[in-house]
Amino acid sequence: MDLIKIFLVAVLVNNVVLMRFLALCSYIGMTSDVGQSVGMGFAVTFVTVLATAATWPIYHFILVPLGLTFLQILIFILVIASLVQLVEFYLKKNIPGLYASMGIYLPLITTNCAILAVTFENISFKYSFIESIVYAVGVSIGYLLAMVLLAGLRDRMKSSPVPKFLQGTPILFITTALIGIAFMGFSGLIK
Amino acid sequence: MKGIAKLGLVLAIFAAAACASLAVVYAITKPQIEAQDQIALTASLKEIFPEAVNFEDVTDKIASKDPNIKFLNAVLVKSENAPIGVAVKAAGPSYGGQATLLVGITLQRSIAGVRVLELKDTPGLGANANNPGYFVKKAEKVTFPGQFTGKYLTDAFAVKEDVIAITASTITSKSLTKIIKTAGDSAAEWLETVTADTSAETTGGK
Amino acid sequence: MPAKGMLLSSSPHSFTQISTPRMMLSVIIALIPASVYGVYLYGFQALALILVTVLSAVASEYLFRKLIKAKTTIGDFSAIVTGLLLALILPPKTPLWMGAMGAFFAIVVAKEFFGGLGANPFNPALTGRAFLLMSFPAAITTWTMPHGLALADATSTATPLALVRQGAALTDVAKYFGASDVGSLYRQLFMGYRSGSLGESSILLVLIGGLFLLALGVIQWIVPVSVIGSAFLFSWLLGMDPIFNILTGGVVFGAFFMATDYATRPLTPAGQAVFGIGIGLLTVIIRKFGGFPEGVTYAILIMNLATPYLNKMRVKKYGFVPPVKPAKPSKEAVK
Amino acid sequence: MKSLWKTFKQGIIYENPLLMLMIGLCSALAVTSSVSNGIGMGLAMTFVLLFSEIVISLFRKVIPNSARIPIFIIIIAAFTTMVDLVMKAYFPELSKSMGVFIPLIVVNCIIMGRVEAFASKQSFLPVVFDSLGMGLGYTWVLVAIAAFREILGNGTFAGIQVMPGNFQPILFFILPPGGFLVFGLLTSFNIWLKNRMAKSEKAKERA
Amino acid sequence: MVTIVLITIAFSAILAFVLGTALGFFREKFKVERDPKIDEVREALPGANCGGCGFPGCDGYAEAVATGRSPTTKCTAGGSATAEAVSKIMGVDAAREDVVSVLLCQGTKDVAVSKGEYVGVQTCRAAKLSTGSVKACSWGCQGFGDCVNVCKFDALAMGEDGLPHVNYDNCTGCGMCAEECPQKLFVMVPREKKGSIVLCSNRNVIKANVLKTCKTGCIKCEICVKSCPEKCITMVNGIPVTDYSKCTSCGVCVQKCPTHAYKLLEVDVMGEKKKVPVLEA
Amino acid sequence: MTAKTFRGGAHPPEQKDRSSGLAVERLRDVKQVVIPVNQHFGAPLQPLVKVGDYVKRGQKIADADGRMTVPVHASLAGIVKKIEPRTQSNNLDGPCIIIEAKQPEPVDGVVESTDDFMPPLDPFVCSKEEALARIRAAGIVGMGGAGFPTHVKLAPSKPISYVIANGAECEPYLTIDERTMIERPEDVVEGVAITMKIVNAPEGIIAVEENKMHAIPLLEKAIASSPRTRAGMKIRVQLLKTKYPQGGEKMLITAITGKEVPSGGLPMDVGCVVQNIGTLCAMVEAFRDGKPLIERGLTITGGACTKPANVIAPIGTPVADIIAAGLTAVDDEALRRIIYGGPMMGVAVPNYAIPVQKNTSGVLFMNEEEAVHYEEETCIRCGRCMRACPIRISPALLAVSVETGDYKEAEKIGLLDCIECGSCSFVCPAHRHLVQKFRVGKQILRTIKQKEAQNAR
Repeated sequence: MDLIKIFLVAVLVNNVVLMRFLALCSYIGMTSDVGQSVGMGFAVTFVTVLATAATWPIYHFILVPLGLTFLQILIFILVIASLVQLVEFYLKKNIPGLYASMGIYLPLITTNCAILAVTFENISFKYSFIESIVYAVGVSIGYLLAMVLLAGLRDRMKSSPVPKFLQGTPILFITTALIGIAFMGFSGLIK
Repeated sequence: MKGIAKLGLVLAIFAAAACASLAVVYAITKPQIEAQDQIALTASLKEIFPEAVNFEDVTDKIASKDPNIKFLNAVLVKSENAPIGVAVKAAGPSYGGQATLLVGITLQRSIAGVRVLELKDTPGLGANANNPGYFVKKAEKVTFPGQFTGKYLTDAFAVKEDVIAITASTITSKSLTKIIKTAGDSAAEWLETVTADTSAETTGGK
Repeated sequence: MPAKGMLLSSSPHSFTQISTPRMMLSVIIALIPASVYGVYLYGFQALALILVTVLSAVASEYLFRKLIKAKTTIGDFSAIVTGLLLALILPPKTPLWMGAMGAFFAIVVAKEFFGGLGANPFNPALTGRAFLLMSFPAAITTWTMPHGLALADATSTATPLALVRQGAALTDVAKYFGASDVGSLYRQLFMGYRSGSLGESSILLVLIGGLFLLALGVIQWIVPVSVIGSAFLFSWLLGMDPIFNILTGGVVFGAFFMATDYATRPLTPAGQAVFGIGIGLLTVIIRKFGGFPEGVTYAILIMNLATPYLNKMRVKKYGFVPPVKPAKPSKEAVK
Repeated sequence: MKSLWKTFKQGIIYENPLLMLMIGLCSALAVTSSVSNGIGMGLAMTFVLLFSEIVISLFRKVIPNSARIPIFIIIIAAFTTMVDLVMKAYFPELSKSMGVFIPLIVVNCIIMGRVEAFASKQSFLPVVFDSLGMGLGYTWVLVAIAAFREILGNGTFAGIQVMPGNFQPILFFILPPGGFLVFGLLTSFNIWLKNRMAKSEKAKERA
Repeated sequence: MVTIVLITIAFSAILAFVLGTALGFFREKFKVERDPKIDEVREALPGANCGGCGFPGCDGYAEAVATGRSPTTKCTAGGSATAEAVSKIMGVDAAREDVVSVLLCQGTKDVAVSKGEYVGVQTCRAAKLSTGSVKACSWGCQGFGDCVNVCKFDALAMGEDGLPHVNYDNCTGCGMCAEECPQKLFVMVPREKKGSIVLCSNRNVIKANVLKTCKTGCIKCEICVKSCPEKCITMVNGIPVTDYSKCTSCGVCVQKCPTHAYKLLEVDVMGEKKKVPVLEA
Repeated sequence: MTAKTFRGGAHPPEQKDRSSGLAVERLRDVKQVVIPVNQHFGAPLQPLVKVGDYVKRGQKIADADGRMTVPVHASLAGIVKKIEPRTQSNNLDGPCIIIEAKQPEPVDGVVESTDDFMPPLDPFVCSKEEALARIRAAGIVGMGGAGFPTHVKLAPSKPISYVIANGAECEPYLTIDERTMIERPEDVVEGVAITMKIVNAPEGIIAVEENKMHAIPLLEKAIASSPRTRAGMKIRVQLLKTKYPQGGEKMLITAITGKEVPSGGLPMDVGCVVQNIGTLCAMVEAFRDGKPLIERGLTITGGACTKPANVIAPIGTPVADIIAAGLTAVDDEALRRIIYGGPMMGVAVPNYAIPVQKNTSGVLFMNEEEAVHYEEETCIRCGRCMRACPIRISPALLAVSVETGDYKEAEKIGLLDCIECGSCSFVCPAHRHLVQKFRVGKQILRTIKQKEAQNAR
């Protein structure tokens, strides 16, 4: 039950993009096309889970025993960056089909603050390994959801006569504000 | 292959240098960071028990009866050397997630004071519990946690009857009251066991 | 031969008499019974609220369009509809300036920023209400008992749904509103004596308005029926009183006047059905597990988000032929 | 000197990271629900930016090109950690309210962008001015957004009541959606500003 | 304190060495051949991978620039410096002939008779499809500015006279307007070309009807053909065509043309012609 | 009899009472005709005559090889004056043969007949090939709309179970088919019978809308008395609800048989052949009298038409000449828009000198009030178009994809299936030019597809 709760809170109540302002760059940049947003969303999900699976043991089995917890930021970012690189190299060489559909999003993910944030929070929320993985999945599904919703609305807005001074990025933020208002409906859903 | 090794070496040098300087900063700030929680807790405790001087950690001795409410910390508060009350840092579910309260109980089983340490409820509604400018009794300027001060645990704790609720936030009011009541009851129960053997010192009160 | 140039148009050369303003006007007419009854229940404060929201909605649209040097569109009456709808879903005692602010938000942010009528992805009136609910949670959840035209001070009270949420049994709610038993509570809720939003008191009058729009063909049946039906079904499945749940919290009002909002509901029949079912389900979920006693507002706003995707659930076109997967040409054929 | 001053001004106005380049948004939105958070974040950011740029500029000739990105990350992460530690030690309240966003400075596009585009190519002095300009440019916009949101949404400025007592704070503005809306309007302002600047530049060219 | 520093140094050095080596190793091992220009552009980009350009990361953008799918100025993180650097890399291959677009119609509102009052979708294509031509001349400019809308370089604007006007400073000769124009009225002319040109495209076989539809239409009188001292004008497909290898820009045809359909490219078309007020978009 | 119908559609005001009571009049003594060379759907023709040639009435003056061609005949005896491009009723310039009436000089005191008709042919006796050859030789095309060659339509590659006579005449204003059914019910029945014979169909159905109820008894009487039905042919009248576009081929088939013509297919794919009333009568004349399609009936009406009329005029007659002959009259002052065809699918033209063609079923002279044109407003997404569209292609969504240039999506939604009936534009409360957008979109989509096909090669 707790796992479901962690998941739902991460997806709906504390949505990573809408309520926590994380991963905005790619959220704004990668939603001009529905397919693209889905691809990015799944790529992020994949890497987030991988990163969580890598950083959680590193923290608990290496950094804590050595008393090096203060190196957390440095180690985590290095691990994630290398991880992404390795995954990219691997996909490029061995599964070119998957690389063509997902690989192009990988470089963007290194600096996707949502992933780093998840790995930090797994530590600071004192989640167990399983909880951490669930949380990672929840956050990235929340990200995917926000991406897909904005992509749908953007698709629709292509034919709207948006006032000139709001065209482009401004209207995307305003749309996000309104999506956020709708998502406020989920607040208090999980107690 | 040589190039690769060189790459790793340069990286290692930079990493070592960076981390070394980090380690220095860490060593300097470590005591301060570790003391931080204690400092904050002591400050709150002193607000509730102004005459408090010494604190004795009794966290392991007081257990919560409600599985949803967890006691993070409990201290026996003493003036110079005589106990004057118990403070419990209790966390329980509220409207927007975990709420953490510090509840002080006097030896007379009355509430010495309540501080809201952490509350994630709706701003403007539930969050008013932690708003020093929000008064449940406007005339007397009594805040929501403020109204508990002086209340005996034997008194009724029914929200909307005995406890004034925050406007349109019955859930927050109820959950906070429940945390206070649970913490108070547990503390009082523990006090019974303690006072049994230290009664000579403590029952001399008012 | 005539001297002047002829009009050269593309076919068709004939158009219906039904225009956008006419359709909006019929919505306004459909809302009149509920509004008048609201004023009857809550007095001049209610009338003032309606006037303020309508006027500020119209003014906001007019001024914004002036500002961006676009064509004035207040002639299509849609701003009036938005203002009126907003007033009808607010508590009767809402401070007037809040009503004005909500109308401004509804028109400018939720509608005009996206290009005006038809382009808004979210229901403007509901967005306005959600904005107010977020900004002034206490004021927008302060309800009054109906007190008629008397100028007497209104007494604060809870809505039936809020009572149930606080753990009251239906019989207690009935007692609270002076009904003898649950059955007469239903009747009372249907006829319209209870605390609640300005315009949703009388289910009967809301229904009359809704049926009027259905009869005129301004709205279609799929959305309202699926909203009410699924709210009924899911509240029953979740162990709540289904009749009570559809009679309270603006389910009927939302189903007929909010969920049917053209710009924000899906266009295709299948999409509309899913949309309506989604609204009913979310309403019940928010009521049962969520942070808001009524839930309809957010349920509709959330389903608005799905509209672009629900629009992909198109009807099969006339003479639809399922695409035949091209058989892999055999090697001989290639030769 | 003049060019240094120009470098400094670039960051504050013409290439302001938030207003003009639109990067580093996440933290900008997340911490601007109060002015004190805004100032704290701005200063933390400026600190990291300044020292990362200085260090990288000093070592730019030693850093092999192929390993530059990991090395940059290490240096930035080190300074971020320092800020994090110092904050935790001496400003625990601020540190708590900004939560995960202090560590996230490490992935802020502004720093990586400046380090790569500027610090790795320039010498000490310009780098100092650039980082200060960028940092201050970031900070002032942050404080401006925060002030707007805090005053409207809470009636206070840096925790001090500034609106009259009977002012009803519009909570919307300190909630996440309000942040998005304010930022949307800000970006709209940014586009307007850019257009104006482009126009005046054109006019200059003609003259 | 010393212990913690030593542990840290040891740990981080080992970790970084391992990571660095692994990275270098894998980079070598998984190397994929590709256009060196992509790498060049990629090198010039900041590598922030912020996605601000709308492409998936710096690599994605570099590839787009290198393959010509994107302008060189999209990188926001790097600012103007990066844009310049990228442009420099990409700018070297502008070896293609410099042409500009010329509109072969002078049928302004005043001189060309309209067929009737057209209502409907305000695009040239739609108007042509519904009415044949909104002007009495079937070959003339429809005047709804499809070409203006399609121009990416801000080189076209509708004049108040009802015709699009080319801003030759901005025109890159990309040919989008020529592609879009349903009447096929644009031709690509080398920017430096000199000589005379007929600014009319009508192929009306009934000469008498030309003037009824447009005062500046070519009436096929062939005075130009006869008067040209170089004998460089011939009628092709009902319209006079100048042979530029012979034309000396003497301007005789321009003077003789009774309907002023003949113009000199260097003077009347690309020179400082009378400015027509441009309609606000 | 229950009235059948299809799903969707619209109810434009009928406006038929202006001319529905007026008997068909024949235009005589035409001075000049302007005969467009290409009046059919298919490959272009070549003129067979030269300027100065004398032609007889009914003489073939243009033809070409190929299946999808139909010859054109002189509708007047006289001299070929000119062959030059003139504006046709589709607003495009096309080659026209202009013939000036001239009585031939009497040779030896005898005036030769000016008619050049074919010998009669009994369709029930001759072979199918002969019959089809006669139909082509007579220049018969579908007279309701696009001008599809009838001999092609009557040579289906699939078995036919129904021949449907399209008496729906769903376009507002037009009454010529109604008048024909009232005045010549026998010819209509005979035409159905001939079609049935040629395509070997077991059943013939004459479809009539409810607003033309009064024609039904006449038709039924004609059916009862027809020698063909007495010989065992099964022909009946089917009542249809008055709704636009009931007369659309696909809608008519769906209303009567309940089947849907597959997307991209033809009526024969569901075993149907649909024939226009005028076409049926022309076929009857072609067999009985050997007369090619040189004249047709049309309705001239509209608010600016002071004397509405149902007229039979030679093909190529400028409408101005019908007015000059006094059969009809138009108020030039009030005239604001001229439409060749009906108001839903006809073409607005700049003047009424344009000649009557084989597919001109009417000419409308609209006054200011009728020619009202609305500014296009933004789509309010009311969905009325979605319900009106008889082929259910979601016009509101289609318009978005066309406007944003997403032709892939547009094709998926069904852009190429659009029959351009105009129902969506008619019902749109925001007066969006939907059909026009789709028409332009179709053109662009076809170009794109062509390019793709070329690239694929």
